[in-house]
Amino acid sequence: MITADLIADHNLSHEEYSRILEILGREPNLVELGVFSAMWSEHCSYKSSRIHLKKLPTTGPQVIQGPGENAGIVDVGDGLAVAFKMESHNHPSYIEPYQGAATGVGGILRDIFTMGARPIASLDSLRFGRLDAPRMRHLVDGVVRGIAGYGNCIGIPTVAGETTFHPAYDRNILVNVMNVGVVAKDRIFRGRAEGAGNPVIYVGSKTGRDGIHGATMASEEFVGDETRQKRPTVQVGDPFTEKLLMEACLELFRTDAVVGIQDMGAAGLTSSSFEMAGRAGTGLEIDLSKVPVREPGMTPYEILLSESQERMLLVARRDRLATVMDVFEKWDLAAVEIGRVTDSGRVVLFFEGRIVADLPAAPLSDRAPVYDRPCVVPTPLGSMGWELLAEPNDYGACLRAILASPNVAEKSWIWTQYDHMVGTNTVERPGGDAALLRIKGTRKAIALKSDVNPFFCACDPYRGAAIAVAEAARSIAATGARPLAVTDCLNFGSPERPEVMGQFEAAVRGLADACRALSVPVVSGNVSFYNETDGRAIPPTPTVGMVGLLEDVSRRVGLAFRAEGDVVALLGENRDELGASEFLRTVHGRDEGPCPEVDLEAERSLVDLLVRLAHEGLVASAHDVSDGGLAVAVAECAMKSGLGAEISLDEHIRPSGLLFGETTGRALITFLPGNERSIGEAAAESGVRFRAVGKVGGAVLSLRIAGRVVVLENVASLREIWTSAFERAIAAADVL
Amino acid sequence: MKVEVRVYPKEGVLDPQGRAIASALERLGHRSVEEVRAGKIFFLDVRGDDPAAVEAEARKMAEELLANTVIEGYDVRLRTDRER
Amino acid sequence: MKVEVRVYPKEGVLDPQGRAIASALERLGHRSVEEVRAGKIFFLDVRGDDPAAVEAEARKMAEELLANTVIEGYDVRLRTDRER
Amino acid sequence: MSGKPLFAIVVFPGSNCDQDCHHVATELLGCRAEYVWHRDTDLKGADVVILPGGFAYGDYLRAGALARFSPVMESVARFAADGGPVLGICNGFQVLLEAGLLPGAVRVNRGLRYVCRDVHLKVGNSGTAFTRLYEPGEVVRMPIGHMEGNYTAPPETLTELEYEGRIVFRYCDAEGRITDAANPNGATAAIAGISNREGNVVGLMPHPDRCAEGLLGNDVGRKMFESAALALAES
Ligand SMILES: Nc1ncnc2c1ncn2[C@@H]1O[C@H](COP(=O)(O)OP(=O)(O)O)[C@@H](O)[C@H]1O
Ligand SMILES: [Mg+2]
Repeated sequence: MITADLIADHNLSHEEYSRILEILGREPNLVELGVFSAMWSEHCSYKSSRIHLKKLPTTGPQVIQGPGENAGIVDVGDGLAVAFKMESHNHPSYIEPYQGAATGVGGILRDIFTMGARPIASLDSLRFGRLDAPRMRHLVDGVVRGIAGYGNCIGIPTVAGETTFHPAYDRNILVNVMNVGVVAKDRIFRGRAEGAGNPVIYVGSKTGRDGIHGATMASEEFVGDETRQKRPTVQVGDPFTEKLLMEACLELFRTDAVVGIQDMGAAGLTSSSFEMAGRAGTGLEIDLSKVPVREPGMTPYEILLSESQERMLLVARRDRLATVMDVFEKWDLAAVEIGRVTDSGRVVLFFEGRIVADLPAAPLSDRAPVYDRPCVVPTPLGSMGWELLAEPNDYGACLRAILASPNVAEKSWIWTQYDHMVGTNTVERPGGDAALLRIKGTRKAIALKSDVNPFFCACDPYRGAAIAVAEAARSIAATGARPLAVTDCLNFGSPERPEVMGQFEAAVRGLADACRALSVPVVSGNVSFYNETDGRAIPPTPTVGMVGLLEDVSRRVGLAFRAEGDVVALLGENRDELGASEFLRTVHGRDEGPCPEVDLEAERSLVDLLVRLAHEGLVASAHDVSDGGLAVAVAECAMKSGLGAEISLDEHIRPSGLLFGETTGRALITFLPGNERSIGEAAAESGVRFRAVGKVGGAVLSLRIAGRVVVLENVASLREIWTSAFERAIAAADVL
Repeated sequence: MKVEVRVYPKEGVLDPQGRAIASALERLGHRSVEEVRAGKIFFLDVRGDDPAAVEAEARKMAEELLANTVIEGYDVRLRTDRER
Repeated sequence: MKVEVRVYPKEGVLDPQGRAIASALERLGHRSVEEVRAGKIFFLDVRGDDPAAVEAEARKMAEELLANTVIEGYDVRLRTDRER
Repeated sequence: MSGKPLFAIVVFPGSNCDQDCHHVATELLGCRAEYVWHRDTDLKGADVVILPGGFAYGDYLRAGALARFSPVMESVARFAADGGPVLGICNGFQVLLEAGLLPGAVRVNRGLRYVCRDVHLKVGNSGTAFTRLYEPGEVVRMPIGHMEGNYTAPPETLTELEYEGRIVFRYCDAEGRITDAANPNGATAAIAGISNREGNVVGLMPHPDRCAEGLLGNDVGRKMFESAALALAES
């Protein structure tokens, strides 16, 4: 008997429950209620975000698989394709940082290799609160260890990411992980349960009580002492078992035995079975008593909703069942036939001979609730008077301070804990603009980058989101690669609050406009709502993960200065925009707007130009200008190379704005003096402002404005500050 | 005083290491092994002569650092000098 | 039967983990900690009712697998059911 | 020996660098290479055996502890005893230690963290099967990537290794100075790699397979594979 309390416990509204009654034409039993609850949770059903996500461009000649499958896939030529997706593991990582982050890596990896792709790289996009906030050092340390512990063990390099610190993440950190795999175009697999009579096979770890209702948990905000409250759902990752799963599946994909496959992620066996049947328009019969369990006395309800890690559901050709079992046996994996495909369109679940659930497959996804929640259009945060601040008298000191701030400081403390080389494809290691991975057997490389500036998004979600796409594209183009497509991970507060929904709507519009302008369709993604505690939400954080293609890896461009005497030039316009900058926060302790403007057409021209210059071999180095502004960008090129430079700027902009403003649409390039004319012409053709601003050389970085030296710093000492600051800031975390 | 803090996976929490060790022992012919749980043990030398106080302090260390109480349990034992 | 195998760094072998933990505890204000040695403990469920035989078997497991006798020592204890 | 030497690359459950080593042997050196599954005992007539890096058995218990019991290890031991060249890289080195094919043991890094970065190494013995193409005392840059690389051994073993010149690589700084600051994991005597008495079995923590081609910014590791190939060509 389903009581109102039971319905409430399952996070189902009354409207939703009546819809269940209507679909079934009867009252559901408890197991069935659990299934609906999981499938219709925000996490699985996207009920609040769906109508907005429709606005994203998802098609293009390069797109092989758009949103809706385990991962998106784009064509990279030579009969190869790249599968990629980003996913969040925010709530679990706040509760238990090591395991939360580790299982986050495990989950996204499964999404990639279930498509038939061999994962070749991960990216981690991390948002933390102030380092002195309660538990924060422990969280930073645990998350980084967790990503390392899982990724290193399974042997997938973590090659890039971002790390931002913002007070609004004090009680809701974000852990977004992206994974990228390579697959032969004609060997792509999907999560479809086809062919009545075919066996349904469960493989991987045993099912335990862990993570029951993880999907619904990801759909609830934290209240009070969240760490205690959510303990029962903590899952422990087993990267070794996942490694076996991955190798076994990839080996199986080389046979003709597999019909369809899906990992058991959120809502475990429930979502995998219903989605596989739903996509194929078939039905399933599954005997839950055959599911390998870790603990005695598990109920059908628990077996169905468990989110134990490292498990897969697979449909095989009946006549090739033996092949499947042999391969799993070879890899020491327990595989069990737990059911079969039917053409009934229903998923029927048995336990110890009884039917415990009998539900139509399609309606669980097709008829899932869709909400057009009320939105309050966000009013962009403007200046609170920083324009009136006096100019600093020591710009060098400002530069040093910014280089030492946790947001800008070099993050090698993080990435040296990650194996970023395994697979021997990492041509451009962490620390550059975008990571570059060569594709063995071709001359190609793919460029990978994740980006979003939460400070911008906090001021203006629309612009912030658009800028995230633009910045990722710029970083990718700086390496010489052409931006191909995007995955996203949209982290927001509670969709039940109109302000938050308004931020979401604006951010999605920003993504959509930018992706259209730059011709980078969104092929996969993930939405994480309810990132708030006691009614205080995180800043809108639409993380963008972008993949680019470099046709000829020998044409790659790095960000470090190359040689003495090379000309340094600036591409793009300077504007007097200090709003939301690291300068205002670090030097003046002020967090205020406005968010810089973004001109998407100009961004596109800049991207095209950077790609063309690299292709024609005209540039020696290139670096996009972002966090910390022009001064930081120049300093990074210098510190990475050990070479100094003499830069002279002349612009009618306050010096601090010119040096540290985070105006978009700019990049720094260097080249042999002989190339200046051809580069100038190319820039003119693409309508990008180009001017030489200095020369590479010496061991000192000097910046002049209108002839007056404003920064004169020894590159080695800047480098010392930049490379040691993060570790020093984190040092107190260095315990276990 | 010598204190021992033993840390182990909580009931119901997956212990991949223990499982791997169990199957390895199995392969090595130790068929009689039914289950293995892998934990950590810390041997502490703590200044002080009030057993109760030392034990209390050790508990605090376990809570704060030695055990991850979200997934691990622990216990604390004072060691009499006759043991090892 | 329940058996406990404790594995610990041999005397004289440097124990990086123990050291790090000691200084961490120090930093956390546990000034009374003089030394920490970090080891592993394995809780085994072994079929059999002859204590001597089970213990002997457990020693064998420790010797050939659980401990790396180049740098680690170990000891074996049968647990009476009253414990934990 | 039929033309190009044949590399056998042992694959344990959890090996991660098997394909990387295969790539070096075949694509970069133009040699032949075969994977050997850990349950097999047939080394397929290999001329050189490589134990690749990774996390065999997840490194559960101790790195290499569970892998040493794989059936293939008996064949590897026999192959080594007959003088066949065996190279253990990173996790492969750890397996060789646990299997007793090389002396000593590794503990967790002194920083208690995984470390992935380039280090400098001083070649201590250029007479082994895998280091003949290096100059004695030469300083080379190679990447490391491990959590348990903190090598140690009983004093008498250390003296023996020292005395018999079996310390193949030592961590050092760019100028070749053996300093504590240049030691990434706390290894005793800055030991990064050692060999057996005969010099046909070599194990090291750094990854020559990750620095064997210019595209990755460094090809100094290639010589380790070439040394073995060359030795065979001569024999
Ligand atoms: N958590 C992380 N994991 C891996 N790499 C990271 C991480 N955080 C930052 N990085 C790397 O540091 C470099 C600078 O990061 P970021 O400041 O975000 O670059 P940008 O300013 O161009 O967006 C990039 O190469 C990035 O991949
Ligand atoms: Mg960025």
